[in-house]
Amino acid sequence: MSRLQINNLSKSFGGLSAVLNFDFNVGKQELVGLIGPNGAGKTTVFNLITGVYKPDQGTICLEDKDITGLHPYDICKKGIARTFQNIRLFNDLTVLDNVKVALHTDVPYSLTTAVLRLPTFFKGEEQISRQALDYLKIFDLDKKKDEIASNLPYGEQRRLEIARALATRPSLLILDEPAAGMNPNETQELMKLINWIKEEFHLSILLIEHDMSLVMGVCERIYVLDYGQIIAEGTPQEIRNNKRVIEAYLGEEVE
Amino acid sequence: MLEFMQQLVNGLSLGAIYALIALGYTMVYGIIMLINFAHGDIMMVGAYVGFFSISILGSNIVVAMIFAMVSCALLGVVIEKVAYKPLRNSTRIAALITAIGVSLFLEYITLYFLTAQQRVYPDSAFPLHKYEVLGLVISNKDIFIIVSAVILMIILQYIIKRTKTGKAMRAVSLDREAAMLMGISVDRIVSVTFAIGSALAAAAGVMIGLYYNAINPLMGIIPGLKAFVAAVLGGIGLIPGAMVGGFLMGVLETLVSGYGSSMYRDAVAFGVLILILLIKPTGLFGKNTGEKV
Amino acid sequence: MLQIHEIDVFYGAIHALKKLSLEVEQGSIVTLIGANGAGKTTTLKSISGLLRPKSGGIMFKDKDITKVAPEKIVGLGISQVPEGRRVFPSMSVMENMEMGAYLRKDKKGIEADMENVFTRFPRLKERRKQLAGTLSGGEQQMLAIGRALMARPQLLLMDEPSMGLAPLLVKEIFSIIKDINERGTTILLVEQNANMALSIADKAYVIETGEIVLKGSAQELMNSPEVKKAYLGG
Amino acid sequence: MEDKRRRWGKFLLEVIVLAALFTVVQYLIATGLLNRYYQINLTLMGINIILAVSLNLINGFTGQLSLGHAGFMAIGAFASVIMTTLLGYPFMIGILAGMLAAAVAGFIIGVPTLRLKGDYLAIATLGFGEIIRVVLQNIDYIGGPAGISGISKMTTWPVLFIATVITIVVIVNMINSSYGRAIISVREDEIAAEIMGVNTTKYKVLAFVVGAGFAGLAGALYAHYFYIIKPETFNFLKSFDILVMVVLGGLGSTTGAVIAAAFITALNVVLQEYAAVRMIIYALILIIVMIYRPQGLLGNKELTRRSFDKIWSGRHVSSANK
Amino acid sequence: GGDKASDKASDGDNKVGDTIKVGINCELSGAVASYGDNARNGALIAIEEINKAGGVLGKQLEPLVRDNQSKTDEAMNVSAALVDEGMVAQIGPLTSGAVAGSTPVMMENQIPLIAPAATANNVTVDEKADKVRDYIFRMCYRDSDQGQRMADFAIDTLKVKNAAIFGSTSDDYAKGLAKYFQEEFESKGGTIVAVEGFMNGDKEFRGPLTKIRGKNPEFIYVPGYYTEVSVLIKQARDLGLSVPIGGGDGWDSPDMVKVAGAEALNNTYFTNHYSVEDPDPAIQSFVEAYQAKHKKAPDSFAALGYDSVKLLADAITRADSADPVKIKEALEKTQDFTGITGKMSIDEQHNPVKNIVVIEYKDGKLVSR
Ligand SMILES: Nc1ncnc2c1ncn2[C@@H]1O[C@H](COP(=O)(O)OP(=O)(O)OP(=O)(O)O)[C@@H](O)[C@H]1O
Ligand SMILES: Nc1ncnc2c1ncn2[C@@H]1O[C@H](COP(=O)(O)OP(=O)(O)OP(=O)(O)O)[C@@H](O)[C@H]1O
Ligand SMILES: [Mg+2]
Ligand SMILES: [Mg+2]
Repeated sequence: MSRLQINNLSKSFGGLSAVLNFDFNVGKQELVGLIGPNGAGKTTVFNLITGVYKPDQGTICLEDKDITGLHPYDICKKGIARTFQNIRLFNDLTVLDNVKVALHTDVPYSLTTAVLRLPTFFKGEEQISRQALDYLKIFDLDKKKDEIASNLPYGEQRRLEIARALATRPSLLILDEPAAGMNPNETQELMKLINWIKEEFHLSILLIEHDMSLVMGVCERIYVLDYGQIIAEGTPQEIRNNKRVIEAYLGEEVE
Repeated sequence: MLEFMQQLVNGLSLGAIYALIALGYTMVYGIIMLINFAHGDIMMVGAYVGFFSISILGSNIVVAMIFAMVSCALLGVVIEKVAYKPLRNSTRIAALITAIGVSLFLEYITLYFLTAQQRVYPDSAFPLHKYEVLGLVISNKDIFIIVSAVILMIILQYIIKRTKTGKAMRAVSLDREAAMLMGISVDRIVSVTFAIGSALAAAAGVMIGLYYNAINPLMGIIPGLKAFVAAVLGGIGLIPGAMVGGFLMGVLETLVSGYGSSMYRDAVAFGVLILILLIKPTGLFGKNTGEKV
Repeated sequence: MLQIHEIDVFYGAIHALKKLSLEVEQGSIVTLIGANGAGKTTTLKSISGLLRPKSGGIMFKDKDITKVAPEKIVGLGISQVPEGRRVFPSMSVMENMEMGAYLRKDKKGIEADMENVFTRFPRLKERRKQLAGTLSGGEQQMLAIGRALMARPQLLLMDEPSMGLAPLLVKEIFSIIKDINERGTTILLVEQNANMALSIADKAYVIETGEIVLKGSAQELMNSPEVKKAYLGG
Repeated sequence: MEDKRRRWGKFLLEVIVLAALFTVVQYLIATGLLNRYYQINLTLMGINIILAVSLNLINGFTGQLSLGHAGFMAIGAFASVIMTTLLGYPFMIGILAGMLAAAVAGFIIGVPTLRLKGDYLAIATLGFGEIIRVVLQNIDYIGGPAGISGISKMTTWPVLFIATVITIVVIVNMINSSYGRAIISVREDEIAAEIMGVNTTKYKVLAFVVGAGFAGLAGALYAHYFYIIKPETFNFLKSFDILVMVVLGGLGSTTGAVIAAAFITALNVVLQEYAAVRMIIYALILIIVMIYRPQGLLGNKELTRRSFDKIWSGRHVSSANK
Repeated sequence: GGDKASDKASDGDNKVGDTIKVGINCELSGAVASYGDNARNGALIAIEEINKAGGVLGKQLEPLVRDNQSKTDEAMNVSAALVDEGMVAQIGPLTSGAVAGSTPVMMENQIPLIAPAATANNVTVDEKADKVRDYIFRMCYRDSDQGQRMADFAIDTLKVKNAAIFGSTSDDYAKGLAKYFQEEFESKGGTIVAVEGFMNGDKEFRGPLTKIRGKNPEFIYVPGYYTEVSVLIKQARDLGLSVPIGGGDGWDSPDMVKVAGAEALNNTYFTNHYSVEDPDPAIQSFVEAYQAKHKKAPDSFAALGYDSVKLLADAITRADSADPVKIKEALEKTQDFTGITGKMSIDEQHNPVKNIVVIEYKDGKLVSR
């Protein structure tokens, strides 16, 4: 049984088909890459999966349950979390509060309790803080917990975004160009981290990336998208040697 | 039917006034994203300048109009430099509050020096001629004001869409820093924007003076508000939008008071506007591009 | 052609550039590499006049431009491809390019240059009526480069032009950079992708927390063990 | 354990400070040291604080630009007066009816309009505010444009004080909870908030309803102090007045809203003697404050005991250095 | 206001200083700033005249001018401040709502208030308790007086049988006039064919006018102020509505002719106290003084503001004391006081009993009917 199953998904903007008859699946605890030229429709696929856009046709199922057309917050509660190609943190909030917002999916106290400041509230808040801090620790951000998010350097903002996504306790994590703007060293760190959280949280991960060292290094399976359609699918090895992929995307073989 | 046609004519000439104010409003609004609440008050100043040049200097209406437009263009530029420029990098709402401050300042400084009394435009400045066409009453003033609104809209639309300065205005509105990197002088473009916007307001002010004869220091508040609504209704920053929004408001108000109850005029007018927004959340002409995520 | 002499730049209390000096010779490609937040973008913004150094000076073709307004600097022949593309989202591709040529008056030359850009980026030609905001990341990057070229700059500042681009395009962009340079435009290139950057550059600077820590020919730096370790993933 | 003790300590301190404030003012009123004029302005101050703090919840914390707050105040005022003056129920019922009516209105208006963004929302709320006013003006039962007069004065200092404290406490407690963080995340980035599982519509409506309810409370208190209410009092200019307080204090700062509301009320007192130039001075002050403090007096920070300590210790150090 | 502290110290005992302080609580900003502005001008001219003639009881009148921003709550606030500063009586506010706001403070402190232009019937009488408000007086007619008078005039003199009403709905004055006009008109057998309304500040009336035109009324009653009415009449005539039009004292202003034009005003009538063109020397000297100072002829607000002060001075003289309670008693006893707005007595409900004249515009001139 696969975790995410997409059938015949299409989306067009005006006359332009951004995604066309797209079939796709991600297995349990599988790490899948989605690559393709700029404008191929990768981010659009992510937007469709997370409910930011509504598809024109097709179905999206998570654990065999149809989630097509649900609101983003419902999809989140069903277990999909994501990061964005252009970082979207809650800029004026502290690092810690960014993660706490994500923990809102499961608040241990009611609004009335909060307003009346009953003991449950304090207990609940402590629990939320503890959990949030745990996520920050994974990404080595716990020392910066009181920092305002927008003041973090770029790389740390990317990490915080992943931490925040993880805090919604997803079963499928999708990352849109997580290594963008990172240098090779940072990228390698990130690879280790991705592998580690996948194991630690029993996650399925789906990622878009243009940095081939990362894609080839961590993905078990790769889909290649061009003009909204899948032109290839396979292991990194297969993709690397696929003629069409080289032509449309890689340019030449990647060593 | 005749009555309906007459109501339509009435509505269009009222709408033309809203449209005229809304044009300048939406221009400043679209380009620096400032809700310039003082726009209606600049219109008021324009009306007074026109009044004084007609009644004291004895100038004819063309001269008065030009005089008012030039002085308000200057006033607009000065206001921008003094009150809005320091806030260019602040939040929009801070600028909004400053605009409220400027609006109050213009109203009450005028009130202080010229008193709350209304002034009356001499009727001789633009004598009225009525025409009866198939039982419809229409005056030269109606025609004048409707035609001016349309012509000004076409000119403005041309400036913004086709000329280099116009495109620079849009660039500044979209990304100020990137615009600087194109070699665009943001200060100059904003000044030009304010000058044009304020000159349009002044033109509207003089026309209102000619049309309704009486002007007073607080005359800008309500038309200013309605023009703002018209501008948003048409789609923020869109010249044709402001124009259509203005006409729509005018016709709507007239029809409501003509066929419904005049007491509920503003309520029904606002109600219809809200309804339109709920159906088209970015205004009549606004494209719902959404945000690319 | 460009000399930066000991500039200090602040964001409020944050000291972003500390007595930074840098030099770009006419006709060369100079690259500035460094980690996130090192101050690369800050350097480019200071050159373009978007930020004002507290002390120190910037000379362009023997003219002091430290206090010159940004739009005047463009007029002197410095263009920038800004970080994060910064295209004008609700203007069409064509209009964006026209804005690039804002200060130019030669209609013919502008048209010719626009054709040039379109031959380089056929994708942009395809989408020349589309609003820039709806372009994909890569398409926007192409547009940002094309737009900067429309000013026919003598010195082109590029801030991470390869960010977010497909490998094929990254290669293409670097070859375009080389090409542009060969046709006489001097280039100051800021990059994360140090490998690529060093491979086409003549000279390179390494910046760390607002200070230049290493400089030399691109070849030297490529072989330097520190650089290898820190920036080349080796 | 440690934490718990600190919490109780803080709570106790707050209670003591508030009780002291209450008693001192009560004493001043009882002995007549605070004459009618100052009492009126004290009342206005309390009402303005409630208005500013509640609007700040919508505009400052949720980031939804609402320009119709006076409309909710009007509903609260009229609903409460209908209960007390026209139907003869006690004041408490009037207050509750006012709050409830305003909150329900907030819900009815909020659900459709909060889908709109930015200036479009601003216009829609402005429109609703005006619709409320016009409708009230056309209901003969409540006196039409003349409104209702002869309302007995029931807003006493204790009532005002308790209402103000409750407003602040409820909103502050709400904001400093997971629900508040969800509300703030809507302001920060709506799309990201949705992706993180926050039902943004729900929280926008929640903030709107709570904000409207407290505006209704302010309206009820107002009506039962100023003897007469007319729909015209609650026009869009009144909404702007409240907005000015919120922005002046700093969007998203409750203490800022409180300080700004108090400041503006006091400013009005000071300027009253200069009838001719009062509005000019007021306008200039607005412009100047915004130019020099565009983020508002407090930005989005709160003035807390800790920040007092900071200021205090800062002074301490500098004076020691001398 | 210089030495407030000393005033406050002597709160309560209405000490007699070297001046007699008169509070002027007017709408100087906000929606109806022009009303307050005019009334204040009129009041200040009266004070100047009185002071020049030696004051009252040998003391100068000291005006304390305050702005109530056209708001009911500010009106109360201003009154409280003025009480604090030791006023012995208050002139203003102008609108009934603002007077109602100010009333409780005046009643509590037992200081008389003379409202120059607050016309609502319940301003001086608490209708629910059926009690006269002791300290509240007015200078103007009640709504009922004027509305009824014009209805009588329309039916008896103009001999019309049906009428339309098109009045301001944003103030109680015009609404009141309309209400009493309709009651009287219908009770005398007339029919009201249309009731429309406008807002103060409106400049566009053709929608409802076109509608009214369709109903073919023989008379249109337009209660409201000249700021709107002048434009309204002009538009009515432009649309070809040539029937007689009537209104109340809010029409009284030289701007009527300037805005509407003499021709449009022909066949229009309004109820008023006096006429600026009345040759009475008292009226003419006031008109001259006003004209000299403000470069325009006074309107009814100015005249009523002026008379309010004069009546107050008269009452203080009669009471032989500046004690507010004594002033109030003297005001109650006013008999045949001659002001420029007519000869009047104060009735037991604190309303002035004075003549109402109907004035007709004839080629831009005012003619009493
Ligand atoms: N909201 C939108 N309106 C119109 N067109 C859109 C919209 N969103 C995306 N597109 C178009 O759809 C196509 C696919 O865009 P998408 O962002 O999915 O590309 P991508 O594969 O993520 O590219 P990149 O790698 O450059 O980020 C592009 O041509 C883009 O212009
Ligand atoms: N607007 C700003 N306000 C405050 N600090 C800033 C601002 N912009 C940049 N900084 C800080 O200045 C330093 C240098 O930033 P800069 O953007 O120049 O780095 P960079 O080398 O371009 O990094 P990147 O590779 O992430 O683009 C960083 O520490 C950054 O946090
Ligand atoms: Mg993408
Ligand atoms: Mg950078």
